Amino acid sequence: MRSLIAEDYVTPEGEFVINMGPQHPSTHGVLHLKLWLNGETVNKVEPHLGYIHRSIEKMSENLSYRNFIFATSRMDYLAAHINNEACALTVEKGLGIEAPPRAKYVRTIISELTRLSSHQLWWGCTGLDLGAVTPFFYAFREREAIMEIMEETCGARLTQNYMVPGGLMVDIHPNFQKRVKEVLTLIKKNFNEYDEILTGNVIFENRTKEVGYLSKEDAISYGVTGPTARASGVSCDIRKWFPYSAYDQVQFNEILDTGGDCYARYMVRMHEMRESVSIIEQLIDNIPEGDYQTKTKAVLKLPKGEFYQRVETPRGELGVYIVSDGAASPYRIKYRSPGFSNLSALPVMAKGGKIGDLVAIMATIDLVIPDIDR
Amino acid sequence: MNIPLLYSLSGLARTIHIWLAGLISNEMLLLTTEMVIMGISLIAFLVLLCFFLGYMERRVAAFMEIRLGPNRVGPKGTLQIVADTVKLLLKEGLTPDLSDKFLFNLAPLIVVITSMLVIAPIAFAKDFQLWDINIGVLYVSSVSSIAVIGILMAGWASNNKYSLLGAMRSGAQIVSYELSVGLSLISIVILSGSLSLSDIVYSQSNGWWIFKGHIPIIISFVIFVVASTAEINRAPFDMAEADQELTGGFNTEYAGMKFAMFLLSEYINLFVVSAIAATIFLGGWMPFHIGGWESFNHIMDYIPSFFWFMGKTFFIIFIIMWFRWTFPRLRVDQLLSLEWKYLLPISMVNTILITVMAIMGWHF
Amino acid sequence: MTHEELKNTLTAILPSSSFDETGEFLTVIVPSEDLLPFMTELRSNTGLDFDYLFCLTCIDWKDHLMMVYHLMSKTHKHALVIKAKLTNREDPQIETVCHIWRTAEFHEREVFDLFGVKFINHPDLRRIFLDDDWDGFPLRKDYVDENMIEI
Amino acid sequence: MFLKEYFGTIYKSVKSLLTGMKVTGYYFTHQKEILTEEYPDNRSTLKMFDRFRGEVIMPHNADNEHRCTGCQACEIACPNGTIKIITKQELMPDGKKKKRIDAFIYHLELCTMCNLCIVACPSDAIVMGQTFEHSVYDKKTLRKVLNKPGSKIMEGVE
Repeated sequence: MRSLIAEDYVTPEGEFVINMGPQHPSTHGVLHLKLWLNGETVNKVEPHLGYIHRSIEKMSENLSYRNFIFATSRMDYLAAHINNEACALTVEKGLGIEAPPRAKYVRTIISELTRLSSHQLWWGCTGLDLGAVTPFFYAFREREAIMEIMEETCGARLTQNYMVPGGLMVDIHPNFQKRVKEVLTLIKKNFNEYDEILTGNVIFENRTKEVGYLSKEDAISYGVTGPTARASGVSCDIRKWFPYSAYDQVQFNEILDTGGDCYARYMVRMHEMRESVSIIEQLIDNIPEGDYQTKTKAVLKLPKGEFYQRVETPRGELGVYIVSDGAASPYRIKYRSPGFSNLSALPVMAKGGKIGDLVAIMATIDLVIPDIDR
Repeated sequence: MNIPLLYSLSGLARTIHIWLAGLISNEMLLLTTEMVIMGISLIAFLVLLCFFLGYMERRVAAFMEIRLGPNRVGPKGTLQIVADTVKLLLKEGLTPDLSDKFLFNLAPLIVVITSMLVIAPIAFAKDFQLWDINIGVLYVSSVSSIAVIGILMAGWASNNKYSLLGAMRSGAQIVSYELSVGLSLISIVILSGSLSLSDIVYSQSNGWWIFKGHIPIIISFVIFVVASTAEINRAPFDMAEADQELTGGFNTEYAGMKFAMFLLSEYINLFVVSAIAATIFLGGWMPFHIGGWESFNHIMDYIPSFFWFMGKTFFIIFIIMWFRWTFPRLRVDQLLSLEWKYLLPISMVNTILITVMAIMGWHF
Repeated sequence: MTHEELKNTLTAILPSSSFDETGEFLTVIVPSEDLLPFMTELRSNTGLDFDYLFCLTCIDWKDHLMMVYHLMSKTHKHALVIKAKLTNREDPQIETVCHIWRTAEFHEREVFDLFGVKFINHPDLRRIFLDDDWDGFPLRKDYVDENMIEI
Repeated sequence: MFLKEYFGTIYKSVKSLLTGMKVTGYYFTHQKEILTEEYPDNRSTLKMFDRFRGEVIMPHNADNEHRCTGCQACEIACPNGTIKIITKQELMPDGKKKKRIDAFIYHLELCTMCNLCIVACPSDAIVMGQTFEHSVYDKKTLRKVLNKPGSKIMEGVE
């Protein structure tokens, strides 16, 4: 029998090497991080990806422009609708058509509902990662109500696939407006609870303040987007910069924070939830009557060229880059997923922190592994 | 001292002793037999208690998390924990390759045995105590610190880096929180003038220390509850396990019955610290009396002392569970700074205050 | 900057570049050997200040590979697409840009993994998604896998 | 000054912790807020939303007739190859031969419930069913033939 020897545990430099994941409770799936530790302090982090790589880009090269959208629900599965919308918008850009106003409004409302539900799940998981189990269940109470709206209108809870190039797949359900208003009331009532149980808690503040600092320059250089970048003071909200769907019709603020630490990222998302509620409130009573879908040809063919569309998912900027050679399926399709770039900044944020900090950082970047691996 | 008349279990104990003495004439043999009986009944009691605590924890957690909790196995889910035990018994007890097999198997035993040993000087009811040792407080605080050896052993022997980290954390944690626990215990020793737990209980016959000792005792009670939560490795101080960071810490590699041992010791520890807190701060088995209300006090006396003791203990257990299901976990350095920067200085000043109070006779 | 102004500035920097204005963004096609100095200039020139590389990918046009860089300036709010043609399909090589934009490190590893483009001076050029012993580069059009099934 | 800050920190910390405990304590004492659905027990009252996408089904009327013409639009629309339609030539009473479906094979194990086949169907022959309890012991049983044995196409559907 081989006995325990020091070399199994430490590098010649005296660093303790451990593999966090791919099966680890706080890596949110199958992320694998290799850590070089000095005691509890993290000296170096190296992400290893690909455990859930399904090659959606290659698959889409063989699917028609109507069909490839469904697969994107499986990328960022917490914001499936927004992924679908991004693809539909890109194809519409290529075809030179626009969705009717009704479809645009409904798309925006459902996008914001998706953002709310995604942020709620993130809130619960952040609590869970930091050791507080109970917030997770409170978050799921509201999320469940949103999921029911999705189920009633789109037909599925998570992988909606409600978008088609040119509009919506079917019209909204007659109960849609009533239910959305009910959910908004519920959510607004329970925001206080979120603050009481987690935001103000001294342990939570200590765990997140001045932890995982990301400077503005690093955020831009690493291509970090979404709430993670906005917490570092980078203005990058695609909804403001390049409005799509009905975002040019509504008043909302881009939430910016200059803290750059986990607490700032947390607060940005908490405020974003309130902004989402206000966006939905502005739109829900004004959904225009009319068609929900623009008539398109049976077989869609994009003209030769390149089309790029970006949307703001709960995690950041999702870019869909379609290269068409004029055939009925994309010649090359590239998803610029927000999680992939956000993850690349993890080593900078985690350096010098403790293992517990690494968990807090991963929670506040809001990683979704299938979104990173695609 | 005016000792209230209470229902007591001591009569039962005496009856058994007399009956056994009639059967066995050899004194040595009699003592051994009685010890074996005591041991078995204690273990049986503790296992049943752990079943109940496990069920209670699940239900408390579930209600706080707006869900139902176990309600399938047995009436209201009470047999769920039995089902879990059966599952753990049937599981294969894995021993990882390249681990130190002797220490790996020894560690759960050490952890469980030490936590059971601490039970000895606790008075469950009036005059009902396994061992009325005259240095009870000292015994409790010294024996309970042996458990850290078991945890370090488990972490090191597992040949797992997560386990090792967890064990190291646990070592630092228990060693430092021992100080605050000790100081809080000492504050009562100063007031009651005795190290024996039964004497401490009797010293509260005219009022519990938490009421008699003004604010300093309330502070030391709070510090005791917080520090002992840390000492028994429960959330929010469960650094040694830390699911989300260390995937289970020192017990990552344990499965089946060996894991169940750790679970058992966790619940016994929970019971023990709550029982000690109840004994020294809340009057142990002493009923609740209000000066002047004679008829009220008389009614209180009719409640058996065992229930008083258990009621107080479970009150503290509930509070510790409440902590666990509300708070996030501290980080390892914050855990130590909480102890060294806040709890320890406060308890030191507090001890001085209490000493002055005891000398001047300012307490009731 | 408008497309015209950008064009004038860029022609001054690199006369050998050619332009394509059919798409949404202004596209510059540069020779692959001139890429690094050109990119460095784009980042450091205060009038251009392209500080945000939001997409980096590659396209397999069967006879050649085409590197595509999507750049944006956070200060001036203009965007630009840079393309570099790699004619050698057997051993495509190009200078890395990951010391200019750190995000390129992961994206270039992805391109290396799926297209086999070698980035010179990349600090850590390994496969990112696939196993280290994977054969071939799956996003190339001529990639064949014996495990692929037709449905 | 230092002491003031020190005790201020303690006061704020304890207060924030008690606020948190208040929330959990509220739910502990208000058990009517419990949301748990006891799933297998409430099966009889459980109603899925009418748009819920559980599986593809082919409705048949009382005379065992369906609306599928075998045009294969759904087969083309499906991104996963979930649907396979086997057709046959049937002799009509007027002597002409017409294409009819022999078997409409549906692989539930491949289906992602994306609804594209339903949208593509020109004659509304298939719809989404509300069943969601699909677990089986043998994967082969998920391969289903949707047209019932001996079924015919409805009159007037082309």
